[in-house]
Amino acid sequence: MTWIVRNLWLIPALPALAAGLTALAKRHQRRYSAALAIGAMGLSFLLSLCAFSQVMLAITHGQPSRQVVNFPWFEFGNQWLKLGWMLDPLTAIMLVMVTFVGLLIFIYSTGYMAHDDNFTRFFCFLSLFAAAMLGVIIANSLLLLFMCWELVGLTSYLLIGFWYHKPSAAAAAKKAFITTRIGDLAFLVGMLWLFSQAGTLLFYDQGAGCLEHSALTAMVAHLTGIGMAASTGIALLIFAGAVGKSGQVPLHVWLPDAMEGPTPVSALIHAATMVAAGVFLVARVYPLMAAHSDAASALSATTALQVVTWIGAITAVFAALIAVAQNDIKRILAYSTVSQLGYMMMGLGVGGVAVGMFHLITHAFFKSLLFMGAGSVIHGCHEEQDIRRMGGLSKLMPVTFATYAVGMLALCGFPLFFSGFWSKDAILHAAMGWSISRIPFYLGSLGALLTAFYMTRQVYYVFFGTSRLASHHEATPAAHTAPPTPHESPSSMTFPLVLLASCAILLGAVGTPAWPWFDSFLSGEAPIFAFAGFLEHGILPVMLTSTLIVFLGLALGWWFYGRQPILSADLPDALEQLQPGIFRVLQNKFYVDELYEHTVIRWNSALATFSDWLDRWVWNGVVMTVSNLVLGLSWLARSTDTYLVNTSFDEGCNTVTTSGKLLARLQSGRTQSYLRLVGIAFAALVLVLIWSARS
Amino acid sequence: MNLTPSISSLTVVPLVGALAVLALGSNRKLARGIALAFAFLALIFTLLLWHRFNPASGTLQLEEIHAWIPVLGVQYHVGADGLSLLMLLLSTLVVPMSMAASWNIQEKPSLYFALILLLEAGLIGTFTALNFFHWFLFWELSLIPAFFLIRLWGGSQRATAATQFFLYTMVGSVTLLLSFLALFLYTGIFDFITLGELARSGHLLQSLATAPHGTAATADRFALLICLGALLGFAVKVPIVPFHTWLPATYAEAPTGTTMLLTGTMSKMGLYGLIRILLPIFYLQMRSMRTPLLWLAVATIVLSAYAALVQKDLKRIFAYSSINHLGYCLLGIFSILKFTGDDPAMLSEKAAALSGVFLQMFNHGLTAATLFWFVALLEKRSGGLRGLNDFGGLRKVATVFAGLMGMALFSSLGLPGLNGFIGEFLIFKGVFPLAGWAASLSTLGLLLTAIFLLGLIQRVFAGPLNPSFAHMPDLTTAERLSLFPPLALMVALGIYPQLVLGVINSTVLHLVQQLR
Amino acid sequence: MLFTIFAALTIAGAVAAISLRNLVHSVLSLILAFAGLAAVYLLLGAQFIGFAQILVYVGAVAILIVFTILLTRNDGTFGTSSQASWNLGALIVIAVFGTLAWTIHSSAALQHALPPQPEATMQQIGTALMVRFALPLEVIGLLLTAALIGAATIALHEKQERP
Amino acid sequence: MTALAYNSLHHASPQAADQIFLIVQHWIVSHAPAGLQSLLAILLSVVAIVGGFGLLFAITTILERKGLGRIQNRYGPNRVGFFGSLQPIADAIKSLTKEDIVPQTADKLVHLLAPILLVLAAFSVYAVLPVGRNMVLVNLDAGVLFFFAIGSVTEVAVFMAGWSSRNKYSLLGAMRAIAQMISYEVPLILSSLTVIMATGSLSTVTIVEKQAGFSRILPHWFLFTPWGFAGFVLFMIAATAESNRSPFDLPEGESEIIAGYYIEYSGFKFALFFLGEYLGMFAISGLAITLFLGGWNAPLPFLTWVPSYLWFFAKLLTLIVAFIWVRGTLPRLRMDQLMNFAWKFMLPMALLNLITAAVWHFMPSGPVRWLVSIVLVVVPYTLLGRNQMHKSHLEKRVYRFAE
Amino acid sequence: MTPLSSCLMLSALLFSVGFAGVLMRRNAILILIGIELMLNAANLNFIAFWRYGSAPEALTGVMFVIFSIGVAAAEAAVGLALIISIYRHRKTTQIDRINSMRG
Repeated sequence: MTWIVRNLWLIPALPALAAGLTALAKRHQRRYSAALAIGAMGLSFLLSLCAFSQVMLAITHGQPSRQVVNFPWFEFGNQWLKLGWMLDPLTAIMLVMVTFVGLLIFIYSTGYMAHDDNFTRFFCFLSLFAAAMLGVIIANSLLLLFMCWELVGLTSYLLIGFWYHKPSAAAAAKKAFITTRIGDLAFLVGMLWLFSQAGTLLFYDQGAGCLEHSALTAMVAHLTGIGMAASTGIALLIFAGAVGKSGQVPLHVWLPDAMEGPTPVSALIHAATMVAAGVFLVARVYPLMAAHSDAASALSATTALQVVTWIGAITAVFAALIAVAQNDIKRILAYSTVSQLGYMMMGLGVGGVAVGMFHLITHAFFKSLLFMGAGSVIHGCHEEQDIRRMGGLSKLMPVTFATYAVGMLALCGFPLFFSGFWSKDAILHAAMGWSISRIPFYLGSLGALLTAFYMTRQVYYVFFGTSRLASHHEATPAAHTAPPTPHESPSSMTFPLVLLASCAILLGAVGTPAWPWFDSFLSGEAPIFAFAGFLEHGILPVMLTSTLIVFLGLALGWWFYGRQPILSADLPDALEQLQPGIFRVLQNKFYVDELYEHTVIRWNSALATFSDWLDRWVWNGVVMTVSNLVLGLSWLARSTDTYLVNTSFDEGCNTVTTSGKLLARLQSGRTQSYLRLVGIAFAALVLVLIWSARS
Repeated sequence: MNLTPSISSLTVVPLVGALAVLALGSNRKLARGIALAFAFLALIFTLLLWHRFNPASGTLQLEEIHAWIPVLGVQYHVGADGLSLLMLLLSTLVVPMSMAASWNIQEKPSLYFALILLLEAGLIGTFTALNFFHWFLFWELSLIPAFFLIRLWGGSQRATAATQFFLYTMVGSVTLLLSFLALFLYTGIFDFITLGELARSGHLLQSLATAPHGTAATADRFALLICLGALLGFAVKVPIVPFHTWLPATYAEAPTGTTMLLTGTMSKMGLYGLIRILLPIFYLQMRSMRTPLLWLAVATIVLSAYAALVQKDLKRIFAYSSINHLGYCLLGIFSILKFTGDDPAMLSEKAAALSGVFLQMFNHGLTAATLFWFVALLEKRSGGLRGLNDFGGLRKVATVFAGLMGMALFSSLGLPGLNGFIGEFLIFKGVFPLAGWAASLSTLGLLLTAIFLLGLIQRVFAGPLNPSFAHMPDLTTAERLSLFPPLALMVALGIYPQLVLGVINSTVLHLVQQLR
Repeated sequence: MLFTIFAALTIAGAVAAISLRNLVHSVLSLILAFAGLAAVYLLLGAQFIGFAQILVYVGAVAILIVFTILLTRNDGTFGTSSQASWNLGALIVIAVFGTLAWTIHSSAALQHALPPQPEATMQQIGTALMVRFALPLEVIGLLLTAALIGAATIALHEKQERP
Repeated sequence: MTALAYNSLHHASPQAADQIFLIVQHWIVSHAPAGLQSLLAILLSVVAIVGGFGLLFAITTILERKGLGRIQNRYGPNRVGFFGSLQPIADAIKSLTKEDIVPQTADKLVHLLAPILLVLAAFSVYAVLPVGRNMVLVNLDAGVLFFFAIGSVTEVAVFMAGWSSRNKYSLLGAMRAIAQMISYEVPLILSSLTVIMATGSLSTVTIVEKQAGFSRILPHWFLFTPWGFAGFVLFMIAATAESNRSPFDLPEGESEIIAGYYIEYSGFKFALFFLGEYLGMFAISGLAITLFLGGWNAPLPFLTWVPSYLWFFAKLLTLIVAFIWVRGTLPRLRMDQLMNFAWKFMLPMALLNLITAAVWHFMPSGPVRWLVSIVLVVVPYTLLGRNQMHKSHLEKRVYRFAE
Repeated sequence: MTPLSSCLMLSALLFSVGFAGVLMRRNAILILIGIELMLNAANLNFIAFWRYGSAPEALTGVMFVIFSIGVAAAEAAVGLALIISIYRHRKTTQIDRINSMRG
């Protein structure tokens, strides 16, 4: 066991320590706290690189790629509950990604948040978040993972609600926490179920872990009441947690609202890391998801994976559709994220860990790039987020524009040169070959089309045409005396952009069909380079198809938004002009929030009111009734007493009193009369005694 | 000569303190100083006992037995196992906190602090007594100072609240007393340990069969009746829905320092009684009622959480939250009634559930008391206001206050890393295999807790600053320092629960094996 | 002979004590009766009791009664009770005396032979008091202390009565 | 039955001088009829006592008047006889010939009986005083008890005198006297109890015999023990009060209540009172001599040849001179001071002295015993004395009995 | 008449005289005097029975009288104190006026 494995805990511990120290820092110690956070994160990044190279070395030397460290935590009954961490390729790649992106976002934040009052606290939360996220990654115990998972939820709550004085931010934070908690509770139940089935929550524990063969076999064999294998139930419940965290339908509602947080937060949480935690979770428990009852059906997907696929596919399209009609720059990106997360889920479902994870990694880079670019835009436009009020920024903010464009193309999956293309292609290819149904493939393709479309729309709105910022500010002239001009962001912000942009391009190289390094890395094999990979069944057609789709999307976007420059912010959207009804539905996010508002939340509050009513009137009412009954009875008793008992009692008392008075005459109060009686009694007594002695 | 104090001396400390405060406490500063000194002395005694306690043994330790009224089988019998010790620690910990929260009380401070110390004595006695006679004495002894604390220092509705509290608990006490008198009538024993052994050997039912017109069949029914009577006593104290209506009113009207004691320690008396008394003696009867009891526990959890959602008074919210948290304990206790034979796996699950219950009892005591303390601090700053909508944006002016209270709130909603999580996790871990449906339903409570606690944060601390609190002072250094120990303990227990679990584990195993 | 004289003295003193109208004369007669009785004790060989009788009754009790007489003012009605109750009282007294006298007269316990003069030296009495009767002696000491304090408490109310 | 101390000792000539009175008595009695011998012997002893102490009374009056005169820088009586030495005879004749005035409202019988009772009681106590070797009228087993019992009768006499006179000063004086006597009787008896404890007897003869003998030249008197010394001092103070002498002469203080309970007495009755008072003083001094000063025992070993009765009277005269000296020197106390002194100093000291005597009795003889006993006496004395002094400075004057 | 019976008769007579005083006089002090006489009569009985009884060396009679005298002294002190106290409140020592305990 190497040094890095034994001390893997340092990776999350360093940011946690930094968080603790910054929490104690004074409000004005900005430089100190930023340095602390960035330094800790940098160290973590270096350690992650160490870990990564360790795994690389192990793979190249043909050693087992997974190493775990377990330790006892507390005892209950006859056993100890153990926790532990592990280092395997999945962990290593995630560690590098999170620490790297995180580090860049930290650096970016020094610029973005430079004018905020609560600068130090922001870095405290960021560090804490990073620590929790890294904890999720290295955990070798579902319990530890869950705990860090919850902490991630807490920090995201704190970060989303960072500008707590805005009611919308506070509400969004709460919404995020509660929505994810719904999923988490299912996760908890799944975990408990897993615990009771496997007797342990350690993933890998020298054959005794819950993701290892013996436990899986037992769980698969164990059938529940409704004929479902226990493993399936557990997997679905755990997946529910992932749904919450990764914003999958139907628990996606919190994610767009979460854009109330500062933009680096959005980048960090809602692009690169936290939302990816759900995908990571599914990847982590993939053995459980894919556990088959017998070897015969090994080829067909398990129920759990089918659910994952379907949810992912639906989410991908659903969110992409909504994104088409949004006007907030970050909201568009948020829905895009949801959509991409759907992709990842679908990838996991149809193609396995490598497919999903590859998209996760590439997406992390280009989506954080996009978010930070958007942040740069917002920053440059003085906190303006509505794309309709932007425009023409390509000249004013060249670096931002360039990097943003890279990100946009990567997201769209522009062929060959951009990482997004390769990862998305892998998913589509896998979906194509899915044994259950072709529909996910079609949905995925539709999603890709929509993605290209709405990204083109956004870029046209933001960067092309003329600036509409001034016209907006004319409406509220009191705010500023002179209309502000957009400006390029500081280098602390642009530097990460550039770095990320280059990554977004280069990263695709590690996952091409010809050199599926990523795939083999994850499975712990040495990669093989072969162009023949392209020639495998179905690869080229899929690549062609997706290329066509992307171009179609871009073209549509140009057709609607790029042909003639957008002149005024108040003009209706091109698509709205075409199909106002559909557009409104999309703009209102398919009325999901309203639906929840009118169903779940209303039922909930009705239940609450009912419960309170129960308390006040029923339970308490019973008590009151009883007490009133007692009061009534006592009143009755009193009446009887007064009118029935007392009268006769008085009579009796009078009799007693009269006779008492007679007796009282003897009690004259005069000592001498008593003494007289004593004398008489004495004489009589002596006489009686003598007489009785005689006789 | 052993220098470590005995349980009796621990019981005496607050009593002496109460007398000393009454005798010397002519002025406020002196009274509270003396009271705090005695509270700390009790805490030190408890820590010394903790030190002396042998955690490897699950049986009762530090026992003291003296004959008292031998004719009635009344002995002075005290002793402590892990559970008692944990509750002692909780009590002696919460009392100084409560005193600190009532530090600036104006009316009759010497009487107030004396009553608190008296209450502490009652608590310590209840948690250590092993003979029904003086256990009941202490049980009632704690009721009287609580009544006066509410009646004399409470809010505007205090008279009603105090009377409701008193009558409710009295009714419970009466049925409890009747039950034990009935037991005594047929067995001649007041000692809990002996009664438990009788029950395990089956002699208890035989004795009950000797009742007039008694047969083996009626003995069963009779035992059930006695069990129900005792259960009612504890149910009111805990409380279990639907015997809980006294609690929100009482908590809301009591002075906040007293509320801390009520929720932090007195509510544990009921749970303690359930575990220490009802389970060993009536486990057969309880087992027969297991499913309805579990339903009650689930109702306690869910209904109280729902009720908390619509409350507008911070103290009422926390009161319902209290019921909710104690509901998890009930869930754990009732679930381990399941008959599992000698299956070691199930035994382990039961141990997990019971460990969780103990931990949750301690955690809830600590967290709830701290939360009420924060309410007290808030009331002090707002001049008595504590409505949910009276505040807003306080985080801006009172950052540290918001941060620390947020910590306590998150501890309450069971955030991992803080103390609340482990207890709840262990309870659910144990309950799930024993009563899966109840566990699944109860998770709803976790969600609702999150909803109303976050709602509270949103209304009180977030949003635009309420102008009337624009100059609200943040926590003073003294307040920060006095709040530090409970908060530190929350973190410590969240990260290293073995602190407590190591001490109670043997006790848990012992109890669980008894219930087989 | 001597016995008869002292007995007569005693009875005379006693009768005078209860019948004289003047209280002080009563007390003086009472002293006479006490002294006579002390002499009877001496005749009977109880030297210690005889002197103790004088010391306590003449020296202390009589003086106490005198003090009381002087501290309480007589309201003029020296008095015997009303005629009826006087008669009744006399009747009862005579009945009691008759009963006693008859009992003594007819008692069988008097038929013993005269025993020799018993010894009751101070040594014996002292030893008996310190050994056999040590506890009663302590008790009587306690009683006297209590009586002293009690009497002082009862009689001392002057300060409260003063404005 | 009283037992006659009848010892026919016919020894060597040195003892002949000592026993001269007994020899004479025996000689006279031997001439009488056998049936009357015992009665005659008693009669002779009584006559001797009455005559001897009557003479002493006469001597003391002149001694006192002359002595006080000297102390007060005047001559005193110096006309009758040689340097006024016959003055007592003149006084006696004067008293006997004066008119006996009895107030109109007085209770005449009681008025008459009071002085008689007083003198009778005073004389009675001499029955148990051993004035010389074998010279005691009756050797009572309970002699000291007898002394105190009869002594308490004087209180009755005083009351009778005060009450029967129908004079407020008389009555007040009587009440004062009685209160004082009762109060000081307690320390008096308690201080004499030490001696009774030491000897184990109430018999005066035995007590005197126990004090015979010498250690080198120091006689075995109880005076020469710490508790005995303290007891003697306490006894003498109490005796002064008992006999109503200065500084405790409140009952008859001329400047306050004229002459106390014998205002309304004159002539012979007055003389009887005077006699009774002095006889009381002699008697109590005699008791002090008996208890503490070794009775008739010689003070030095080489002086034992001197007749014992001479030693007794020598000691008695010394004490009388001391009484006179004290009368001439000390001012009178106030009533409350008197009472405070009795209950707050005398009583505790006397009680502590009992303990000292017990300690003395049970400790082995040696210097340690002396040391402990002295400490036990001196420390309480200092503390109680300081207490008294302290109080007397601070206490406000309250006239409780003179209102 | 034997010496014992004469003693007893004296005692009976003394007792009766005391009792007469108690019954026939109204003054509280005189009643107390009567009580003292009765007590003395009892003491006399003790002494007489000691003197002419069967085991005089046990000194029981003498002891009893000693204690009786002690108790009598206490009784007299308290009784007289009570009389003084009553007199202070009611300005009388006539026993038939002190009847507030009348039933």
